[in-house]
Amino acid sequence: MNLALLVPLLPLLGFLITGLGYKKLKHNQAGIIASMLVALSFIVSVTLFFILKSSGKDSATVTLFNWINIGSLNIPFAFLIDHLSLTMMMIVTGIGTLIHIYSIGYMHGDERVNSFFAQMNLFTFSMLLLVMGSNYLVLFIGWEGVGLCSYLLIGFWYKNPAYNYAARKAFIMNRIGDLGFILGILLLFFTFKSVTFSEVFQQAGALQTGSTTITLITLLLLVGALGKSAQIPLYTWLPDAMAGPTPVSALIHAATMVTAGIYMIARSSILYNLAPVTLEVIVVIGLATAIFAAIIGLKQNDIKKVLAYSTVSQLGYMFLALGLGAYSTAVFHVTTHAFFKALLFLGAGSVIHAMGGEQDIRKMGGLKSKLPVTYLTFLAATLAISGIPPFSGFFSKDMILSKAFEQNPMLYALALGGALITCFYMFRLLYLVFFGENRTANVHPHESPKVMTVPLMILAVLSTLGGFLNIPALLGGKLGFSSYLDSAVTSKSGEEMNHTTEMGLIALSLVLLAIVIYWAYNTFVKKAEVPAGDEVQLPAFQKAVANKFYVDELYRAVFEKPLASLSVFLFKKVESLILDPAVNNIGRGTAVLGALTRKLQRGNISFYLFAMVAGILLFIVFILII
Amino acid sequence: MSAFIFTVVLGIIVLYLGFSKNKSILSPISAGGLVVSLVLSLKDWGHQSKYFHDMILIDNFSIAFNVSMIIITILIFLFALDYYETMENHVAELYALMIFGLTGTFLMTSFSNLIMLFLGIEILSIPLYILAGGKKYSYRSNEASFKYFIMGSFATAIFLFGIALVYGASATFYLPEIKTFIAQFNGHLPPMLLVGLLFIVIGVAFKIAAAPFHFWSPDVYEGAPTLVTAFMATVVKTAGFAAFYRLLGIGLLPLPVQIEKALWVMTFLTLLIGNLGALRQSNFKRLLAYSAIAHSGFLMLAVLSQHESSASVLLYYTFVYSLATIPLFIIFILAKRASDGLEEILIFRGLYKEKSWIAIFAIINLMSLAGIPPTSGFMAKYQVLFLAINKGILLTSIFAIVMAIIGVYYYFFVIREIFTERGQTTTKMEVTKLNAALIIICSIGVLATGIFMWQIPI
Amino acid sequence: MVFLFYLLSAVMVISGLFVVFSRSPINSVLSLIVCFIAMAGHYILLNSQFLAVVHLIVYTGAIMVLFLFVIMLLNLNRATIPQKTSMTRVAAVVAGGLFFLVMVAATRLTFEIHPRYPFSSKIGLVSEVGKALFHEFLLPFEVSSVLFISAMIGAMIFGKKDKESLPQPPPKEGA
Amino acid sequence: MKDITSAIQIIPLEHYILLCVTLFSIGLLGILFRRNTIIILMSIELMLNSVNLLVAAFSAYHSDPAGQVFVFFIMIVAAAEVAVGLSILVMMKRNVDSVDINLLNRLKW
Amino acid sequence: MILLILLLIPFISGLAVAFFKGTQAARTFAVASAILNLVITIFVLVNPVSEGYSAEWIGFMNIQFNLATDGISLVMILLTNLLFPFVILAGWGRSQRNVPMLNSLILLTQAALNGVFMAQNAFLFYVFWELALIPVYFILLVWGGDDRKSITLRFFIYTLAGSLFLLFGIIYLYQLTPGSHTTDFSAFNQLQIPEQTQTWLFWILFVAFAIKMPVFPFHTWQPPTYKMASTQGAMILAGVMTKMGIYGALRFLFPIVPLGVQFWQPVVIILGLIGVIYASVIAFKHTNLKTMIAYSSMAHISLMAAAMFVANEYAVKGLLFQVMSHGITIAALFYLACLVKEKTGSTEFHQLGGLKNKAPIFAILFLIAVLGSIALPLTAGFVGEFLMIAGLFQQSFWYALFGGLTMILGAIYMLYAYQRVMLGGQKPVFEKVTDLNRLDYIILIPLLVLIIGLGVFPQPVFDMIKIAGSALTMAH
Repeated sequence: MNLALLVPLLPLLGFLITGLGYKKLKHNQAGIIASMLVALSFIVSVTLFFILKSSGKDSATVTLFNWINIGSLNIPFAFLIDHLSLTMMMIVTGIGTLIHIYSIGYMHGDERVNSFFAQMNLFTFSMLLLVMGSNYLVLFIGWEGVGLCSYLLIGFWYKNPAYNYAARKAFIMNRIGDLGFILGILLLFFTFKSVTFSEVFQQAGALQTGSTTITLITLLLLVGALGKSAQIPLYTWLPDAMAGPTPVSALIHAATMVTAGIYMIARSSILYNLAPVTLEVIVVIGLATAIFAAIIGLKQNDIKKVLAYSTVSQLGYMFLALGLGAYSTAVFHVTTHAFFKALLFLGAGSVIHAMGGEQDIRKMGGLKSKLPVTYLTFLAATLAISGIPPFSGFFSKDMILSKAFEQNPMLYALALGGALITCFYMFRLLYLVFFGENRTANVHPHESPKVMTVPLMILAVLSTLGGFLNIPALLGGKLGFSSYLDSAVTSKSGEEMNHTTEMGLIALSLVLLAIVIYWAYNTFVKKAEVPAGDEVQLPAFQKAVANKFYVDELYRAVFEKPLASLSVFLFKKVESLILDPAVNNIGRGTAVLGALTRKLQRGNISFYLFAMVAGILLFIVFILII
Repeated sequence: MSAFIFTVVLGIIVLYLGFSKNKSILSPISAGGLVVSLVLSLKDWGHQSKYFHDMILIDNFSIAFNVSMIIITILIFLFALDYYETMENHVAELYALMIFGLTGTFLMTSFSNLIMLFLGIEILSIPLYILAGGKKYSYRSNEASFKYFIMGSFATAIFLFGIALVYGASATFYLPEIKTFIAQFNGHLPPMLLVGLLFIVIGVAFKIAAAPFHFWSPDVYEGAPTLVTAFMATVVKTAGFAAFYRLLGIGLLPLPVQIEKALWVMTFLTLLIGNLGALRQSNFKRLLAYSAIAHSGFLMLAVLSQHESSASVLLYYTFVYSLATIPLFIIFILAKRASDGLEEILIFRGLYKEKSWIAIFAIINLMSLAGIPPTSGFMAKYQVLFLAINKGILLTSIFAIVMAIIGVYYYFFVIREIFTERGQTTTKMEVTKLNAALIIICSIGVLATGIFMWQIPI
Repeated sequence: MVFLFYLLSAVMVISGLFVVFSRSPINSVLSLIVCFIAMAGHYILLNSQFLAVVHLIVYTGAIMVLFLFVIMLLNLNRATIPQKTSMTRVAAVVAGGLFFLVMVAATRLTFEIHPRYPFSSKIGLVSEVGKALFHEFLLPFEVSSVLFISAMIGAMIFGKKDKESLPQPPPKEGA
Repeated sequence: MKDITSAIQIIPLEHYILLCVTLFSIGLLGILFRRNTIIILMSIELMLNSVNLLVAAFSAYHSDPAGQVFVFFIMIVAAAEVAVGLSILVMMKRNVDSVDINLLNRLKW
Repeated sequence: MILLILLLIPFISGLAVAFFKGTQAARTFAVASAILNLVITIFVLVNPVSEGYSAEWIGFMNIQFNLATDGISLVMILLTNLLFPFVILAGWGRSQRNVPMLNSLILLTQAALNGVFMAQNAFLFYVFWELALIPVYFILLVWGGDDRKSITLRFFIYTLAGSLFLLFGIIYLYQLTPGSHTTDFSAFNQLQIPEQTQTWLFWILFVAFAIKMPVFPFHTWQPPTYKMASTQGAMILAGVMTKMGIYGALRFLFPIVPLGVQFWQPVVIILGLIGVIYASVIAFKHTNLKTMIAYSSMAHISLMAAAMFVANEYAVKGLLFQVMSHGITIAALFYLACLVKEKTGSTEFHQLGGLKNKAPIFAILFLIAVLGSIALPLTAGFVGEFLMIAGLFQQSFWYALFGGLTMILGAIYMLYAYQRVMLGGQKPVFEKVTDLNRLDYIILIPLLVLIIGLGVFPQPVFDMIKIAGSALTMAH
């Protein structure tokens, strides 16, 4: 099992090699080394999967050393290998490998390509720490580590201040979540006297369901997850994070890092099961995010922004699943989402690459013929995300929807609405980019090199077939994926729906989806409508949507501005007008007194004598009175 | 006693040496003679002897203070060699006057009769009036002398009035008898006696420049020749406190509560005025004058604590204070010469750059005055505060501490000037070997007495 | 006798006031001499012949003459020194008056002073004082010689005109 | 002579004290009141003498010769002081050609 | 005895170095001495000495010269002796006035600091406490930046004011001790002071430490002083001298006036937390790198102050760990700020930007230090801060929440600083900027390695603290 150590160490090694040797490495060396190491890591992960399977155990812990050991606070630097972490490891390393390889092509020619791969490797390392940690603290190390890498990679092109701003925003919003997370960990620790998963979960049963403590713990942990997984209200960083290179968006902001929150909640499923209030909160937040982000996605014109909002929205679905207690379903959606969203981003990258850096979909069009591979893979991913069978998205999303229906048909309706919107904006994207005429004259798009297209193809295959990992009973499957996770994740068992209802629901959604797709086709291909330019006045609602409901502006007005003015106020008023002068004025006042005292010494003997006589008089009176 | 007699004789010898044309022998002979006095004083150590019908009582207290003052005077005399070099007339007389003044201080440390106190003060004061006016044709020296004289006489009158009243009540000038006389009232002293005591205390307070009887001191310090100022700041102050403590110690302890309270007020005012007055001072001599007032406040605190070791603390404090003050005056004179006779603090500008070692010694001494460890000034303040706090005088101690903070400001203001760059240096500062040696000896003394603090039980 | 006491007292007070208030220094000196003579009378009343004599010699004979000399030598009589401002003068009178009142209040004999020794009319006589002086008070007597030497030196230093140093112009104001 | 010697027994001590306080106050008033230095010196003399008288009175009252001796010393000191004081005054007159006390105000602050 | 050596090496070599003539010789000697001291310190850590050093000092006041160490002092001494070689190195190759004197003062500071942390006697402690201040004052006064005169004077008076109250407290305690009075801490610790007295005595003692740390609202001397200070001065001030306050508070308050601590605990914790937020928020809008670092330091120290007064095991261990980590981080940051100043001539943000273009390694090291400062996991800062917040949490959720805000706020301004200094396009004026040289590596790499190393392997430090946490257990 000690093989597990290799999984994070290999990317770390890659980070060190590419990082320290960044001046020496030439051409694609860094990329190749980085990709190879991640690939190795993937191979090790797979090996581990089989080893664990053959050993017959559900989990194994690998302890590296004792990190902190004070009093009852005992935090080993240890890894937990179980079904959940293995799944995540394979996703991270697997998708990671593909994206690394893709990046060799994508980043080719960038002057800081070595840095890029170093940071990517560092990210992979951190992400692996996150998913492998055997306790909350190690998880937190990875959690913050990925935040750092995200920060670094979003601001990879550091010369652009806007990118740097986006990077900082991402980091800080994550930190807000992290504060909640760490407080949650602390409350957890002081409740259970441990932060190690196995020990915590063992003792969790002793707590009463719905007790304040557990609710508080889960809520605090949830705050962390909201930040990391870009949920309302902490989602605004993710669209901005698209400032980073596209592979970064694919790896970090679609496939892996943003799903850390889901992973964490799934990991803590035992705790969450004890806190129904929290679960309800999660449902509300997840659903709201899913719909809200999807609506915003409708009006975005930047190819990556559309995908970003779709990511937020999909994350919302995962949260919905979590809130419904269907943790393994959520993880399943994480997996399929990793496939198709990575694919979408990489495809978008390919498009951007082909368009010479252009990201505005209004300036694209007609790329179907010029970028056939990209088109086909992108199409596969679009179908997947829209939930068209038999693409992977269908399976995962349908499971979420049916869970929602079990809970409350109203939820189902809303979730389905969100899915329809998703379908609409994805097809809008697809049509605008690949169909119609090329709307920019002087660009000659060409298909990307093999090093980029091969990962696309692999991912396309995964997106298409990934759903079969978890075939529902309805279709005669055994829910392989979910049951695999059962040993690590305790999903709430709801009432089984009867197959007829389920069938009906699927049929309903499929019909609706078909209508939506047709509508999109009608609008963007037949009528060849192109979204209006930025200068055109839109109707109020559309304008609001196009401006992302002014959430950024709202945050700026509610948080940034007041903080800034508070800062100015504290400095200009409190520090400079009260505290500093308070001290200075004591000094100045003393100085004035000193000057006055000096003035007493007038140089005139008569005055001195007067003063002495006065002194004597006063002293006589003084001693006679007392 | 033999020391006293010898010193008087020494003064007369020095006076006659003035007929010799060779002025440079004056300083060595005076200093050498004082060394003999020193030895003679120490000879009596450990014995308590009364002389002339209990007029004076020579005990360890007086010997310790005498020795301390003799040492300081020797240092001043050694400095005088350089200081009086350019002066042609009356040099011998000035030395003699200082020696006579010193004999006055001996009386002030050893009196046990108010007459001796009175005479001691006068024997000290009259030479000082003259010394202060030593620069005959300097208006400022004149003024200093005259102010000192008028106010000193006035204070003498008050002092005498006090003695008269006390005498009237108790029919004696002999302090132990006065003490018994006071004791019989059980704390309910009649007003006449109280006022008499108050006047006596005021007379002494004038000498130690306690507010509000301090007015003479800044002006006189400034106007008097620097050497005399040094003498006043060190020996006279020491003598004043010795007399003060002796007066209280053998005459008045335990203090009548009214007098004690009056002294508290005085202490308070002295600390306040001394420190505040120094705060915005630009003339270095005046600064030291105010600083002397401020230190008086601290010393009064020690006196008022009425602790068994108050005397030792006073001795230590006055000695190390003197030790730190003398090199500062020397450096001041050197700097003054290098800047056309200016007396402002800013003459120290560029000292660090020009003569770093001198600057460092100046800083050590300033730190001692400010009371910063490991200099002896700190140890002295520490002991004083200990006495005060031990007595339970908490608020006044805190007040003293606040004042000490202000004190730190103005001493460090000087230090700051030392490090300030000077525009252009006009004259090079010249340091004779003897002066350098004096500065070094005193500074090392300041450090050594600080690090190896001692206390002579007296 | 009592009459004499009050007469002398009245003379002293009045001449004392003259000293303070008369415009011409000469008049002041003369008033002071009168005052001192009256004081000598008091000493006699107090049976202190020795003091009376010494007082007359020292004060009236020496000190006051010295004053007169100085005044005449320096032509001080004609030098017009302006009076202090009326404010200051009022303040001075108030301060003096207050001091007087306070002292009167303070020195009231609120307790009985017991004479230390049985009454003797001899203590003021030269022999008695002499005995005390050369017996009990020998040391102060000798020591006061130091005082005189100092004073002499002082007078000499200040009085003598030195050849080397010409009078310097007074330093500038505020220097 | 007998009358004279008994004066102290007839006249209450308070009256002496009162007289001396009066004289002392007059001297003090003079110091504060006048600008002429020489008169200030005289006032100081007056003050010293009032003390003398007081001590003499007490001395007589107590029949203690020590007081007489003390008066004697005060006289000595007064004489010495006057000598010094007048010489300073002469020097001052020489330097500034005035004995106005208010001219002595160069040293201040 | 070995403890005495720790004190004497810097002291004697400090005196000796003042007489050196050559610049380089003085520096080499000073560094050699500092490194020797570091080696001895490590030796002491490896072979803990049980017995201290004791000698008669001032007999009549019953004051001994006694040195000893426990877990708390070991941390402090290690930090001191660890940082000083770097402090001295930070002067290498730079044109400075009167180098022998400067190095002499630095070494004397080191000696005094060692003394402060080893003294077992309050009087001795106080003497060293003041002694440490004086050389620093001169370092700032002579080698400081603009406007140094008034700022240093203010700094000096301010800190001294606090110290004098401490002196008052020491004397007060001294005369409370039974028999022939003594100022030994052991005697102080056994005093049973009435609660009423403790409540006021607490502040008398605490003010000195509060100013030194500084705790809100006693901090106003700090930002201008740090800004003006020379690099070496700032490294000493921020790296070690602030820790004196913490050490002093641990040494004095908890064992001697436990009831006072108990009484004022919430007040000080809240002051600390106010300090955290206040300093952080103010740092947002600061446009000068050094001032921003100063405020960040204050924010951290404030958190440490709050944690100290929570005084449970996590908080105190975290505090002591943070002492190490903050010392190292802030020293590195100030050195980096000095480099920025050297390379560009300014530390004002509006004149900076885009240094990464020309000096990428510089930017990376800067970033690592920044990350250490904002307590990223696997840097030393995280361990300390996590434990302190844990400690705060044990007391109250709200304490932890407000204390934890430093995580967010710190990230906001430190990353802003990083962005303004390093990121952005190439500015034409910085065309000539070069990357780090060898000296910079020698100084920065060990410090940064320590930042990360302690973050990954913090346990040795905790073990060191464990040797004798007795002083604290006494308080509870």
